[in-house]
Amino acid sequence: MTGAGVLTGMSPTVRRVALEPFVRPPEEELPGRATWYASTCRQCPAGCGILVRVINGRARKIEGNPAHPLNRGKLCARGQAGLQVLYNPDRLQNAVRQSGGRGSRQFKPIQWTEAIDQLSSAFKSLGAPSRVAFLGGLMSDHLLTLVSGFLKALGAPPPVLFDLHTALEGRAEATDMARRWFGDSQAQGVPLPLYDIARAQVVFSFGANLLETWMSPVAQGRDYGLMRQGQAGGRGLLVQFEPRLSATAASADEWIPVKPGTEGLIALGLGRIIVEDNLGQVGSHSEHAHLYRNVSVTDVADASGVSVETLRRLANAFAAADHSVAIPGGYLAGLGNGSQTMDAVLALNVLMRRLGREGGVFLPHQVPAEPFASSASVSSFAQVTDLIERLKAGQVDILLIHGCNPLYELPQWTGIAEAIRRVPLVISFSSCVDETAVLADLVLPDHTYLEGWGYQVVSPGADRPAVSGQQPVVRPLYDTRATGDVMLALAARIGGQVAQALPWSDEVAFLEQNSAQLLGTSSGIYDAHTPAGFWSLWRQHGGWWTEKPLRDEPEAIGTPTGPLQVSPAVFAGDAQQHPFHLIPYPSLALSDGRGANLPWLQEMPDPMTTASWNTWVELNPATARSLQVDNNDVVKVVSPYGELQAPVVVYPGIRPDAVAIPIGQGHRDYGRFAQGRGSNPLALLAPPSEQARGSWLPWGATRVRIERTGRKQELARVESLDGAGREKLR
Amino acid sequence: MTGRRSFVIALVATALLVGTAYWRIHRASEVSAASDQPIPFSHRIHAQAGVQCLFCHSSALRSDVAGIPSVQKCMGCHQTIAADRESVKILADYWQRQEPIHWQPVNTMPDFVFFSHQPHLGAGLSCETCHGNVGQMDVARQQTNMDMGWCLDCHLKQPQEKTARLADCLLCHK
Amino acid sequence: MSQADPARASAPSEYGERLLLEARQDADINQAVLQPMFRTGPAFWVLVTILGTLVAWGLYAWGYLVYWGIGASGKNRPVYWTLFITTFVFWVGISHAGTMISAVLRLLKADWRRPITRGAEAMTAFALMMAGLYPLVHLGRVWKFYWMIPYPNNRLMWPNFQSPLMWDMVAIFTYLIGSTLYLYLALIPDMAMARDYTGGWRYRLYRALALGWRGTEGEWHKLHRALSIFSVAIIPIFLSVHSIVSWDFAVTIQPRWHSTIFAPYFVVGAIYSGLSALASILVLVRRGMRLQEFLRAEHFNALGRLVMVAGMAWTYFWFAGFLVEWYGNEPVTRELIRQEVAGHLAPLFYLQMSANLIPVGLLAFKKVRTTPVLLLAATLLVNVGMFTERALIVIGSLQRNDIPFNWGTYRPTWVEVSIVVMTFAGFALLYTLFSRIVPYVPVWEIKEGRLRYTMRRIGRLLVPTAAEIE
Amino acid sequence: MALFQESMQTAEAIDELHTLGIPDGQMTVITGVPYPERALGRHVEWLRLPQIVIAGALSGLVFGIFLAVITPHLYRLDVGGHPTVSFAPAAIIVFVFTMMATIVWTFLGVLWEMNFPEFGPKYYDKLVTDGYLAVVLEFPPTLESQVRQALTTHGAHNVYRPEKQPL
Amino acid sequence: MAQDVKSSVEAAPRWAMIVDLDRCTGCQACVVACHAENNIPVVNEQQAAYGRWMHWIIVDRYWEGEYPNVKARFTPVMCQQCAQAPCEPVCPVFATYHNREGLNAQVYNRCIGTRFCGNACPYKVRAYNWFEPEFPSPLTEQLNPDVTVRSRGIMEKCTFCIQRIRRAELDAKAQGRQLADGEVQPACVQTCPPSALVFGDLNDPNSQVSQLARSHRSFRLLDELGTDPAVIYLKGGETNVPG
Repeated sequence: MTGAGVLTGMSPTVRRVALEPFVRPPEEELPGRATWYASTCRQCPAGCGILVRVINGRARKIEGNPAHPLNRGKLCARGQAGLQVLYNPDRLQNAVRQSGGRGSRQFKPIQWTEAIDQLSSAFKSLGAPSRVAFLGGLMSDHLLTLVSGFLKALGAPPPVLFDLHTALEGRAEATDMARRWFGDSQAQGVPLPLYDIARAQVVFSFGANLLETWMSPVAQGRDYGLMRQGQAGGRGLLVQFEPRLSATAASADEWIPVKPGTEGLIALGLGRIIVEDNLGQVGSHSEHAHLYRNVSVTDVADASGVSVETLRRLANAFAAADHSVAIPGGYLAGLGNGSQTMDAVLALNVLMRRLGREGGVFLPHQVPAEPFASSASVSSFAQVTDLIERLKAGQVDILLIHGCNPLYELPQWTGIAEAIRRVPLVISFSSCVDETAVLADLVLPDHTYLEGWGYQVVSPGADRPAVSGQQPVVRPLYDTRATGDVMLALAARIGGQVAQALPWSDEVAFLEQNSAQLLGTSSGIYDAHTPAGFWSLWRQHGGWWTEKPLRDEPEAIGTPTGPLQVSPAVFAGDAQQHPFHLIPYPSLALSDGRGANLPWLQEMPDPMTTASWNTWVELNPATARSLQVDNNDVVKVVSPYGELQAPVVVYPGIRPDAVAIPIGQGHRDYGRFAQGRGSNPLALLAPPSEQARGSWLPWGATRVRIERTGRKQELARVESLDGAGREKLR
Repeated sequence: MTGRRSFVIALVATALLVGTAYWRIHRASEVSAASDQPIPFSHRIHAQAGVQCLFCHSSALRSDVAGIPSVQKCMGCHQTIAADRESVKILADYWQRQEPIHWQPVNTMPDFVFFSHQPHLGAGLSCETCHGNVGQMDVARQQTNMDMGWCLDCHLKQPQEKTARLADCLLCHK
Repeated sequence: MSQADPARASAPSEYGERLLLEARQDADINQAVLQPMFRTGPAFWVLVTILGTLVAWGLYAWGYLVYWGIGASGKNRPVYWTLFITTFVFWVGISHAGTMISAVLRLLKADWRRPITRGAEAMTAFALMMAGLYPLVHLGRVWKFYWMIPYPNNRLMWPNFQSPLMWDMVAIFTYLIGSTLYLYLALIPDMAMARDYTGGWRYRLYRALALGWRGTEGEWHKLHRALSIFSVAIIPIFLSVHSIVSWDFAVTIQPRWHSTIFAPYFVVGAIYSGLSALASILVLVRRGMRLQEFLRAEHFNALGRLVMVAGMAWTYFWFAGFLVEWYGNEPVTRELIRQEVAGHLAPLFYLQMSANLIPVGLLAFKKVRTTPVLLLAATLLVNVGMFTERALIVIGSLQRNDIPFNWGTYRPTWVEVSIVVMTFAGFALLYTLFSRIVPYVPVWEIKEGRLRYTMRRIGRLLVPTAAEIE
Repeated sequence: MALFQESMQTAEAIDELHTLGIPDGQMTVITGVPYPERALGRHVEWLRLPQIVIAGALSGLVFGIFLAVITPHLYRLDVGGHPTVSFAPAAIIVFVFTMMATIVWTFLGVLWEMNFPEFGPKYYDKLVTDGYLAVVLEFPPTLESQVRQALTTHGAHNVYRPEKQPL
Repeated sequence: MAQDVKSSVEAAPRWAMIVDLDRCTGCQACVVACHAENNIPVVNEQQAAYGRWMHWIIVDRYWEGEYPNVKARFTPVMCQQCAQAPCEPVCPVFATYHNREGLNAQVYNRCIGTRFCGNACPYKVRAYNWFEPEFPSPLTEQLNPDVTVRSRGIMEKCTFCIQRIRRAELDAKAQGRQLADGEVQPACVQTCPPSALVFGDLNDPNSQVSQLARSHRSFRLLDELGTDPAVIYLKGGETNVPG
């Protein structure tokens, strides 16, 4: 045995010597020399530009694209981990169908032709076009356009877009808010507002996790750096209003642990104080005074648990600064009174005339070409529930699922599982077997984003209109196929106006044609004489954007005429039975769980708890003491709708009446690194209350109770528990 | 036998032992034997035909590795030249199958050594300096046992102001 | 005054034997020493089998460790050294008494040393062999250990002689060579004696080892000279070895390790544990090989006194170190002391203190010193204490460092424990076999002592008096 | 060869033999126990051992210096801001190697002096280990009778003409 | 460039890193970037829980105060590349030593795994390969060909991405020019979204690191130990709440 050990020890771990020349060398490829390809990161909807280091036809490293207007060469942890999406050992290597029937997990490879035959025949034998449904998630804009076109031509309802990440950052709600305030009634896509953190002197963030998962963390992180040290005007001030101290709050100058649901009230209170005392250099607030007509600061203080003094101090700080901005964040969207709260926060900017001002609120400028005009708008949660109803009612024969994992990402109460089981034919385009794919008849794996084509209109975060281009940096590892091409092939098979609507031979042709629409735009960083030339420049730069910053000043045409209302938030579960507010939050590493199959992200320490590889329950020290639990004690978290068990993390940065659990673990499938690990807090969520019935997933509106189990579980931490709290040692 | 004689014998024995051990260590890494290539390729013929090393191993000037020519490159000439030869036929087959050729490495480096051709050619070394006169070989063989001693042998002979850098471990080990 | 009376009173069976000086022919002495070597009863073989099995299992564990990596042991970040190094220090410590006894006492012409020198020297040699294993065992890539050996190579690379580990290696190697040769040199005449009494394989073995010893005046004379040179030369070595071991720790800036008193502290500790181990072993061997008439009360009494003195010295050094550390109140050290006195290291700490201090008290009583069982108990206790002390120094200190974020804890694994047990079993095995092959008592030295030994009557007492010659 | 039981008698016998004009060089006294020098009234021979040891020690010193002082310069690598050769570590290495050489050369030296290993054949009698003192003599045949006489008078236990035996 | 003409050896830079704690958001991008760049193996939950994770850079998170006035501070800690490194002299085989660019070098293929350096390091930033690293295929494809893949029993640590330094030097040399300030960027520096990390040559008085190092906010970790680290921290956190 020793001998064997010695031998294995002496032989290098991995042989790098490979003498396998190309049959035909790709142009500009030099053996042993790195080639950098510009593309787009697809780990979250932000759409950062990336450069991929490729050596001998293999991607070796992902870095930010320094020229890209959104991330300026920077990249977040998830973006860095993109390589493991490509090289994930649990990827599907070809199209498969479940031989043992759905849920059997017996996947048999099939030929792509065969798969497409099956699909087209299914479409041909379709009763009514309305019996097709497409559930999309984090998908490239070009694919969305293709699919929409496909469905439109078919006469089927448009694709429904849902993925947990965007739900948690409240994109849909933010879009609504923008439409309410800045869009006229029939305005289609009012883009998400843009908050100029970099130049702001005072930033009030209401539950906006700027530096972790909200919207475009990299861009905001970059701006944060500038706000801290990059300004001539000295160090900016960041105040974070939220019940649980996120990494953003940790970086903030002040954390206000707000009673969940009273954020809006606080915003109103601040506004009221500003109006009353006529603070700031604005001159008269009379124009907006009516918004705060019936607000009582003392009531606000009582309700929110934030003292009047604090409110006054903050109001002064906010008003005194030349450049200050208030940001309505994703956490608000999870509350029952979300839209009112967000309005109240946004109103502060209107009140202080921050619209279109440096360090204030902007709207991104539209990309001056038709195909890129509307950025990927997100469906409201109502549309999702409608779809689920249709599925349950058996009104759908073919369900196509791309870029999301509803079985994991939707709470139990939606009954998504049964709904999907009702559908005769379910197609998943997932590139590895996730919970949803298990319920599909066919899995037609799409390329991973490093192997495939696409583009995305960058929104929000960039200071100028930008389309981020995505191109293959390596040849596909396996026999996978771009979903765009599948749709085109399908269209060709179906024929008729569908075929006419999608005339392209493959998606690349489609992309080339679209990109050409920007040909001759004078404001761009480059221009060309021929579409082909433009296309090559497009790929070289990794997209298109304007040379100079270009943002629109929003007009608050939708400003309410009456006073602002923030009705008290309703929480499911009564306060005696379930004394704690549940705060599920997207994990920095795994975001909404789609990072769970990447070992790098699994082992990445959470910035606040330094924990990894599992789910945990964050308790305030006082709460933990009263429950007689300590770190690593496993507790049972019970809500009226479900329960889970996880070890405790005693967490000084959370309200005593709240419990926080990271989302991302608890996969039943989804590869060796993800499955059978931790648990999914979505299981605890309650259906929307009457109040919340409407547009969103109320993920912050549930109450829970904690029960001790007496078990212990050692949570993987980087921090030593022995040393915890002893940092004052030196 | 008396003690004194046995002493002398013992001394001689140890001396021999140490000597041999030292010698073994010195030429520990054996020069690798010729490995059988998928195609009986002769450097000699090509060299005599006047093909320069860098024509095929073209990336040596700009990259870490010298590079093995692509099948396409081989066919560039062998579409016409010597197309009737057995060995070239084999090559043509590869080309038809569009299949890469698995050449056996001749000059190998350990996993933890990071050698780059570029700076060495930049410093004006010729291929022969390290690879020997491959142009005379039908079957390419490793000429020098490329171990650390061999590298240092040259690096330490460089101009005095350079040696400090050239003898730094981190130059080749990363 | 006579050693015999109180002892006889206490345990007649133990010490009621004829004093060697009277009416014993050299031939009888030879027999008395040789017979136990030839008598190998079933008990002996049982013992050997058990020990052998333990060693075999330990070797398997080592193989396992090498095959899977050091992770098979309980080490982690920041606890990079654990039981292996602890036991290493322990064995080096044990090895000290051997030379201490024979070299120092030979120089001091302390006569009572004579019967126990060989046992002591053997202990030194074997303990060192065990200690020598650990630097190999704890290597992450043991198959590259030869890089620590200075040999000319084409890489022009030599070991780093600024590293305490290099000092360690050479010092321990030197000490091993020294003590082995020392042991062997004093053995030659007895080999000749054994040669003349045996046949078969033993004869061939002894003959070879005797190198043709006859016992001419010249040979005796030269042997004496060589032995005295050895005695002088080996003392600085044995001092240097454990100092160097202590510097393995002291040269780092790891809190608690970075101490100037470590060298003498370790040396004293080594002598303390070494002498105790020797005492324990003598008690056991004496019983096992019925050497009552050679290992007598006066020997245990004297040895016991030495142990006691060493114990006091250890206490003094420990206190000197502790006081300064406590007084300095440097944060991490404070934390470590807190852990020891009241924290999770407390059990070990109190075990260490009690196991090291109680024997000092016990050995103050002559009854304890001269009653083998009690002596055995006391000295074993000491070694428990010293092992714990090493564990606390090595493992305990490493669990804390300047950045609390990086603190750690440690849990031993079966692999580590097996390997530690292996060395204990291995030591016992070697020692047992040795005692069966080599005259455990240095016959010629006893005879020599006997020459210089006469009984004089003073009043009623019969007093042994030694002649001071040379 | 003559065997005695008593050291006194042996000493006297040896003196007698001296008077008979047999030099020390032709007598060998073999004992199982080390007798102090001159105990048997014979001169002590001079030893080369100290010189050997000192020479050995010096060789060790030189080797130690080579390792501790020369080798660091053969491939210069700086560690922890220390000078390439610093006193303390060098001192330790030099010291240890000196001691090692001293020990080893003492051992080799004494073997050399004793002319070991040498397995005979030589004059020897196993009774020596039983405590007898043996005196081996070479003398001209003319003295035979006187010698026997001298030995026996001093209580030689047994006097005989020995033959060499392997040891 | 600091060029000493008379000196007989080429002038070498002293590589140094600035860590601006006021900018650091603890986002862990550096951690993952480091894994990707340096072929750092991922262990597993049990091993990580037992303190055997292999990160070369970790972000220490320190709590200050009690709820509700609690603050958390982030401190990225990687190898401090000490000029007076305690870890270097103790290695018996020169596997770790100090090179002329002020780097605390770790030569993997020379390491025999005594872990002495790990004990000597006061920052405990050295990571040890407790087991053979596992890269289930095709994860092997992600490995950086410029960096050795360490086998078990080897100590490893942050190298300031020496391979990237060398690469940049080679390219500069090939183009016959000097290295420009900021041209060399370790993976962590390259990716850090708020630009909390800055890398450069301390011997060049005009380099960005030199300028930042002169800031009144600058301090060094465990400076009292006199290890003279090449990682310089800029302290942050002092708020300027008006009123």
